[in-house]
Amino acid sequence: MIKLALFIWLLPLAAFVINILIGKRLPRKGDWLSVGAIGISFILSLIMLYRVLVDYDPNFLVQGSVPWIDLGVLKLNMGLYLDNLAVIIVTAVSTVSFLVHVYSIGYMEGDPLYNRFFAYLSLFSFSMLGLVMWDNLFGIYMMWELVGICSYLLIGFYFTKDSAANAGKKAFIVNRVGDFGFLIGLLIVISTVGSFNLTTIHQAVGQGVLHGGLLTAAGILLFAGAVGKSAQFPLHVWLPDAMEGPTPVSALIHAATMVAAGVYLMARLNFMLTFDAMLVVAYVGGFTSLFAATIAITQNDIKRVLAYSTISQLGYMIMAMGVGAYVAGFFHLVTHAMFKAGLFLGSGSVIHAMHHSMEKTGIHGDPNDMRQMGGFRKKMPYTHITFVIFSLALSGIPFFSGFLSKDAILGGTLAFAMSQSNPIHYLLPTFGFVAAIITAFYMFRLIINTFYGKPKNESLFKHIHESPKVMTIPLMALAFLSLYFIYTIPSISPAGPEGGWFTHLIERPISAVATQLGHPVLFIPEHTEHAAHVNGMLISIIFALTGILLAYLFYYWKKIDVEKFTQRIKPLYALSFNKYYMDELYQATVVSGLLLWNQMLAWFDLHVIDGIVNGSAWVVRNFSFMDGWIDKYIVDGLVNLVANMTLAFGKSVRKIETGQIQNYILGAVLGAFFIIILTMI
Amino acid sequence: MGLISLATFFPVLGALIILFIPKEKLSTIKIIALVFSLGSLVVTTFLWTQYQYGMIGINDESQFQFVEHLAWIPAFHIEYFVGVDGLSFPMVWLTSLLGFIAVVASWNIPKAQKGYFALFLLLDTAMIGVFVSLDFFLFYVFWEVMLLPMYFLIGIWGGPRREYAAIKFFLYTLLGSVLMLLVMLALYFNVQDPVTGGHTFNMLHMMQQSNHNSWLSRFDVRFWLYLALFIGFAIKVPIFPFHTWLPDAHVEAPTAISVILAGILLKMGTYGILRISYPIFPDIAKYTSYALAVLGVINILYGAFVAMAQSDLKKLVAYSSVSHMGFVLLGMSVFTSAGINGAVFQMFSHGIITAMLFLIVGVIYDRAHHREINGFGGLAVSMPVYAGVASLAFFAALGLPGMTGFIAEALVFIGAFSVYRVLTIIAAFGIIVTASYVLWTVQRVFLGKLNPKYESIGDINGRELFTLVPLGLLTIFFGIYPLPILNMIKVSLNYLITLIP
Amino acid sequence: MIQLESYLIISAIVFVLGIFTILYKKNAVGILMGVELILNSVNLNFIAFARYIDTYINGQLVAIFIIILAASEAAVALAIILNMYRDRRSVDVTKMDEMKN
Amino acid sequence: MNNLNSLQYFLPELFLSASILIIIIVDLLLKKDKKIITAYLSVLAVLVAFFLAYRQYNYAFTSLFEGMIVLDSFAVYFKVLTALSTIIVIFISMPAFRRHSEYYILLLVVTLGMFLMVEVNDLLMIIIAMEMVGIISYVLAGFNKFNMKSNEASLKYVLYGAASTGVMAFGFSYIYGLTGHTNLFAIQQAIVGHSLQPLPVFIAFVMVVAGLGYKIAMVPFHFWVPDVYEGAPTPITAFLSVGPKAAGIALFIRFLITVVAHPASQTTFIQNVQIQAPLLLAVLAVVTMTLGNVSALGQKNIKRMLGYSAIAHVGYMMMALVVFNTRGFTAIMFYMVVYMFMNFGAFWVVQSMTPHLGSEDISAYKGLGYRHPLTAVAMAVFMLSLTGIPPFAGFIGKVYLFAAIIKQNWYTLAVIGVINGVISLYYYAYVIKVMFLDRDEEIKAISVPLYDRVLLWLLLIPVLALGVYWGPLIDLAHNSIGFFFGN
Repeated sequence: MIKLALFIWLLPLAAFVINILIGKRLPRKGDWLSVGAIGISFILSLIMLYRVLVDYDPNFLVQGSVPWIDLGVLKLNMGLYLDNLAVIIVTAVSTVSFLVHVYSIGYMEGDPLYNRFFAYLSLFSFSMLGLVMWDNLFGIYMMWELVGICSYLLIGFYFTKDSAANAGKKAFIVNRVGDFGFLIGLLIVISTVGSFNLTTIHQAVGQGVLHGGLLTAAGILLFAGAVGKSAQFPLHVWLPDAMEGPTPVSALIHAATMVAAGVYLMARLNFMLTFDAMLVVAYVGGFTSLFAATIAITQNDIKRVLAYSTISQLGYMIMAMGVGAYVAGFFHLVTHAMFKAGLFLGSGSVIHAMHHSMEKTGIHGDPNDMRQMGGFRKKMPYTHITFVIFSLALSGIPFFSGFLSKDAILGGTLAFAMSQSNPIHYLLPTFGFVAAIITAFYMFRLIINTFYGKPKNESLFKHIHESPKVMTIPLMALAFLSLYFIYTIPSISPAGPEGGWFTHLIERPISAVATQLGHPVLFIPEHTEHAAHVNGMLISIIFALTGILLAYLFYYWKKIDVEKFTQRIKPLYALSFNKYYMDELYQATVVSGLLLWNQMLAWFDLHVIDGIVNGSAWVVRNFSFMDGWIDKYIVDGLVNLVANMTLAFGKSVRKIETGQIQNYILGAVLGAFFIIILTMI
Repeated sequence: MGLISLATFFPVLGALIILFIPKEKLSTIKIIALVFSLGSLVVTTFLWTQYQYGMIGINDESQFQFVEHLAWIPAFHIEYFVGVDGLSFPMVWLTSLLGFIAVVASWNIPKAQKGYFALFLLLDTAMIGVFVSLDFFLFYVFWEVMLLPMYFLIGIWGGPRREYAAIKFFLYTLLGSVLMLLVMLALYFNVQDPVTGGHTFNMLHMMQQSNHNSWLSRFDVRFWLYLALFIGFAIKVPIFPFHTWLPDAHVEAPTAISVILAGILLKMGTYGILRISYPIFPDIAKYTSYALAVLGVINILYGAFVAMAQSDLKKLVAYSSVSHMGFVLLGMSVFTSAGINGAVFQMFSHGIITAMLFLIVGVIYDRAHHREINGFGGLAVSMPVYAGVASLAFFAALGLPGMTGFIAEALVFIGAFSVYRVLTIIAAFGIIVTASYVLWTVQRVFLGKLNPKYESIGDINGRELFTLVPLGLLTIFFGIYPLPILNMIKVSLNYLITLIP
Repeated sequence: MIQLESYLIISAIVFVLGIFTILYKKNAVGILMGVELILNSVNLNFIAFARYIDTYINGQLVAIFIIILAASEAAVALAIILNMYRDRRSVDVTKMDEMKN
Repeated sequence: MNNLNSLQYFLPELFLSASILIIIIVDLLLKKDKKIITAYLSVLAVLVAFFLAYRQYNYAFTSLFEGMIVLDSFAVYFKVLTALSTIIVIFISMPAFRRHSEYYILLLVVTLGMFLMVEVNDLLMIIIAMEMVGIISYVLAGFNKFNMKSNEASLKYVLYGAASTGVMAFGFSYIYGLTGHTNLFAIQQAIVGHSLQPLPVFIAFVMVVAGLGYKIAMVPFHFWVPDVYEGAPTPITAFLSVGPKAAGIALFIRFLITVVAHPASQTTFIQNVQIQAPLLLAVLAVVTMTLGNVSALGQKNIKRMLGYSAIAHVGYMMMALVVFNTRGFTAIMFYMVVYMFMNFGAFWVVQSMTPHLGSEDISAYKGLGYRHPLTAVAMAVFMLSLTGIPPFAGFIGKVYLFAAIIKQNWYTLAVIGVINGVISLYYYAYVIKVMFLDRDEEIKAISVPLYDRVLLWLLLIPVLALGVYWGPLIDLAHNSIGFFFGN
């Protein structure tokens, strides 16, 4: 099993190394290498999943590790930690990754840096797989950084575009902010537990080695890392810009896998979250889900809409982790990975088409802009169908995977709220449900604007055509994976995942915190959960349908005039359209603040530390005679200051050498008297 | 003549030979320089294969390896006493490596090549000498001998403000070392040689507190001596208020010399503190550790912030060194195994990484003849290979996992956090700033629209690649598999921290 | 019988006079005379002491030698001054500041 | 020991006196263009005297001529040293003074005077010896009759010198009056015996210090130095900064350890009279070195710069005087030798380069590193050695000086000392900078005659060699102090 996992993990790395070095010279620029590697990994991961399914054991776990750093006192081992969670997510990652690889063959065709693109994809797959398989937080952190750099490289793939370069930089730095928290969290863990190994931490927390406020702090700080990676409020700003990257990248990294790493981390560390920590998690997630959704409504860039929807969906998952709907959250992670990847690839194929037709017609414009589209239904059937399926899944319509996971989450939040005495916690389900309506609304707004109605730009429309098989097949595969029964086998009830293999294999780990005394523990009684689930399902279905209905009213039947409506709610519209001015805010405060601060320090360094300017300037003005040696360079140098002081001193001292012999003798006489006085006293 | 001495004096031998070659025979001179610097590298590498892990060193002569112990000036108790342990050997090897690489890097040095290579080889010897000598007097001699070639190398072959930078460097470091001289003499007279009962310059005797006489056991005395010694080393590191020589020296020096400056000379400061100050004055080291930690944090953040504000690529790299040396200081100041091992590992890793960075700056400077960061842009289009290597180096600098820098910094953080929580958290803030200035630089130089000026600029050539690739491989290799270094240093360092009360 | 003190006082006065002559004469020869005054005050001292304190006559011997030295010194000095005069047509020491600082 | 028996111990001086007379006669017989032979003869004479003096090294302590003169290894050490300095000076002078044979004879006389200076043991002899050296020095300083500066230098020198000798003599007269003796040992006995009232002793002391201080160019009696050094012919400047100075220091030490203090243990001394001589000397040392260094900063004329640096070096050496023990004196004796080589080296470069560069200004040395590398490198070595940077001899010398004072915990003094060392780097490195870093484009190579190069090497090698192996010399210096406790 370990061997298998190692192969899955290392094959992409090998592909990366070869590709980055000699990819250019290989036939087909070595894309087959990367695709082949990830393909094999995909198959192997299926085998692994198969074994797990055969075992059908919720507590399945394989571990193996080797020493990496050994300082006597401090020992760090590196190893793999394969439980059901890991296996399932590995499978999901390799699946999506494989499909995206295949898709890219078509999408990236003819790109000058074709080979490098695949190399990067392989590197990413390697680091992502490592991230989900490693058995210690330190290793996870390393991979965490690596996926970060991969996303940096891939977002900035079209590096000649300044916007792309900026987006990449922004993504990495914003993530670093999160990682800062992550790092501190790690340090708390290591300094108390003395190890990064997950199982060790679990025991330690159970024994109360790490407890109380520090534990909460550790939880929240580690969560900060997740906030960065999973683009939660307030660190979400990088994800929309990340859409500058090629669409397959957006699909793989910024929808399906990397951004879900935060959720994965929260799932892994669920056992050490105290109640307070969980509340923080839940509220951040909940707020984000609504917040992002409201922005998504007004965006016109097709990919940005999807980006914000991703953020909001991630918000769901995070919230789920916070309210103890562990299974639901993780479930949503997997299903979302499938249909959101699909959505991106779909949009990719639309953009692809737009792009080509723009090249043909020579019309310049943004291929991502919905306002240029419309009526593509007939031209790109496969894309259209799959796209609709994905959207339904996302909106949470029964018979699609999204429905199962999403309403599980909503039920979870509801249950949580009901189980708590404090009514304020009803906020969480409210966030969830409102977000649900909006989600359905903007998804169908997107679909209608893109595929229905009459084409807004005829000349472009003429040259629109379906993408090649190599791109559409992955779409279909993903569409298939977005159907509900995949996850409910052996049961086939569309009502919920209960009784399915997924819910059987994944169960919420016993909170290590719970075993400690004096910690408020989250407990949700069975009946509450059931009741909540039923209500949740009903409400969410109704809400989803309402959302879709609204979308149709606005954009299809045009019963409500969009323009007028927006006019009426102009301020709100503006707010949403401009993403609540978050970027501008950060730009104004953090970025320019930092730059200003740097300038100040630099000035300080040049002028204050490095020589008290006025002092040396003054001295040099008066005593600069050392022909152009020191005095040329007034503006720095404590050294210069001292130097010039000394020179000045020397100059004045040498005044006594008047050349007058009698003064000399006088000086000597005075000196003698001075000496006498000196020692008389 | 043992192998250590061979490794030490092999380069200067080359220097002597070069002196007797007419300066017209350029290629011969270069070849000799190459051969002799390489020879030293070969010897040290061979020594590595002979190195016995698990021998402690620090303050016990029997625990040192490749020891040579001869009388030099018996009347003054000066000995020729050299040897290596886990603390010094990585530095020795690094020195010989960078020495060799620097020779290759300075292949096309414009003028007066004969003098250049002779001086350089002399410098090489002096640097190795500093790391191997265990007799304080010997140490001091090597330490000072280093200054002369450095002065000329910066002053003659440097940039426009070279004369100023050279003299500034010379004065700063001399000021530091004369204080060291006084401390050395004070120790000489107040430490008793347990064998002969006379005075001694032997560092290892000085480390035995029992050899200190009553005067030297007084707290205030120890404090002032420690302080004087510390200033001497702090100037080399350079620690915050004493760092102003560094930007000038680095910017004006020719590429190869910047590599040596940043790669080796900066390490000597911290090496000196670890090798001399700590074992001889453990109590004061403990007493002042918090101050040192604070200075370390200041270095980290201050260096990073100021680096971000620079518009000169080389200055930026120079300030990044200030920032990175801060990690060494922080790690040293906590006396935890992780911390101090991280610190020394950082010394090694930064030696490699900063060397790469300066070489990279040199490459672009040779082509564009300026270092204005904003004057470039989009170079990744015209020089893809160069861009690749450069980004590797820059990522290494921002502490990317899988490279040495990451492990070093992580260890430092781990070690420091358990002692100074708040300070460590403040220091950790540095990783954000570092990321910011590194990526910002990469973007301004390599990304974006290609600056039309550099459409026809040539990509990095074989020789330059030859200087960079080994270093790159090293960072990655030791980043993934740090044990060879860690196993070597940990034994000595874990023992060293036990000396601290 | 004259006391030792009186000799000492005289010689001290002469000494001081000599110093002031050296300090305030502009003429090089004048300065030389000042030197002579000092030396003679020295002689006076030695002889006085020899007379009053010493059992031998070391003092007188010293005095004699000093007289000789003074003569030779004066000779050399005058030669130099002459040389000077040949160059500048003046022996005013205050004008000699070819070299200073 | 009576006068007749003393003669056998007086060989070097006798030989020197004889050869002086002979050479004068020979010189008269020489034709105008053969005058240089006098130089060779003088070298020969000093060389012989050198060996004769050296043969005396292991003699036990003896006092000659009824105690007027003492012969001990300390004296011999300095005799050898001064003789050596004379030889070097003659070699330095030869290219410049080819027909002025009297010049060399004068040098011989000075050498004789220095020999006496380092072995005197009587107030009278002190005065005679110093005048002997002094008067000839005046002449030598003004040797370039037709050079304005030279004249002025010698006049200033003579007036200043005469005055200070007078003052010193006055001081002696008081000492004589207080003790009733002229013999130093007798004086020592007298002072140690009965407690004298400090004031007159002290005034006497200061006056003597003034006289000796003038000889060794100690602040505040240094005023003549820069002008004389600048004005005098370069070889003479070099000579004055080494030979007479060494003799003066020897005399100073002798005076301090007999009249001011007397041996206490095997290595230390205690004072005879209650004056804070150590503190006073420390202050003087600090003032001397600091003033010398800061004044040397920014000098345009290299000889003047070296003059000031000479003052600074006196300051360094005086640091070691304050500790009043053999370690200190050893350090000084060692340093004197080192200083002789590096200082002569520097002056030789000046002397041999001036005709090529046409000026004594430092700026004239621009690009010398490329016009004649050997000379420039040598000059750099001398400069760095004067600064006290390893691996050159100057560093070792400094180490010993500092070691001496650190041993006695004079830390403040030591710190000031090293700071001064750093300051001195300014002007020494400035010369180097001009020679190497200022590189003008067209490089006019200088051709230096073989003689110059050889002499340069002869001065360079000791500076390098003593930097890495100085054991024998330090032992020699150390053993030369044994006599202080002999009697």
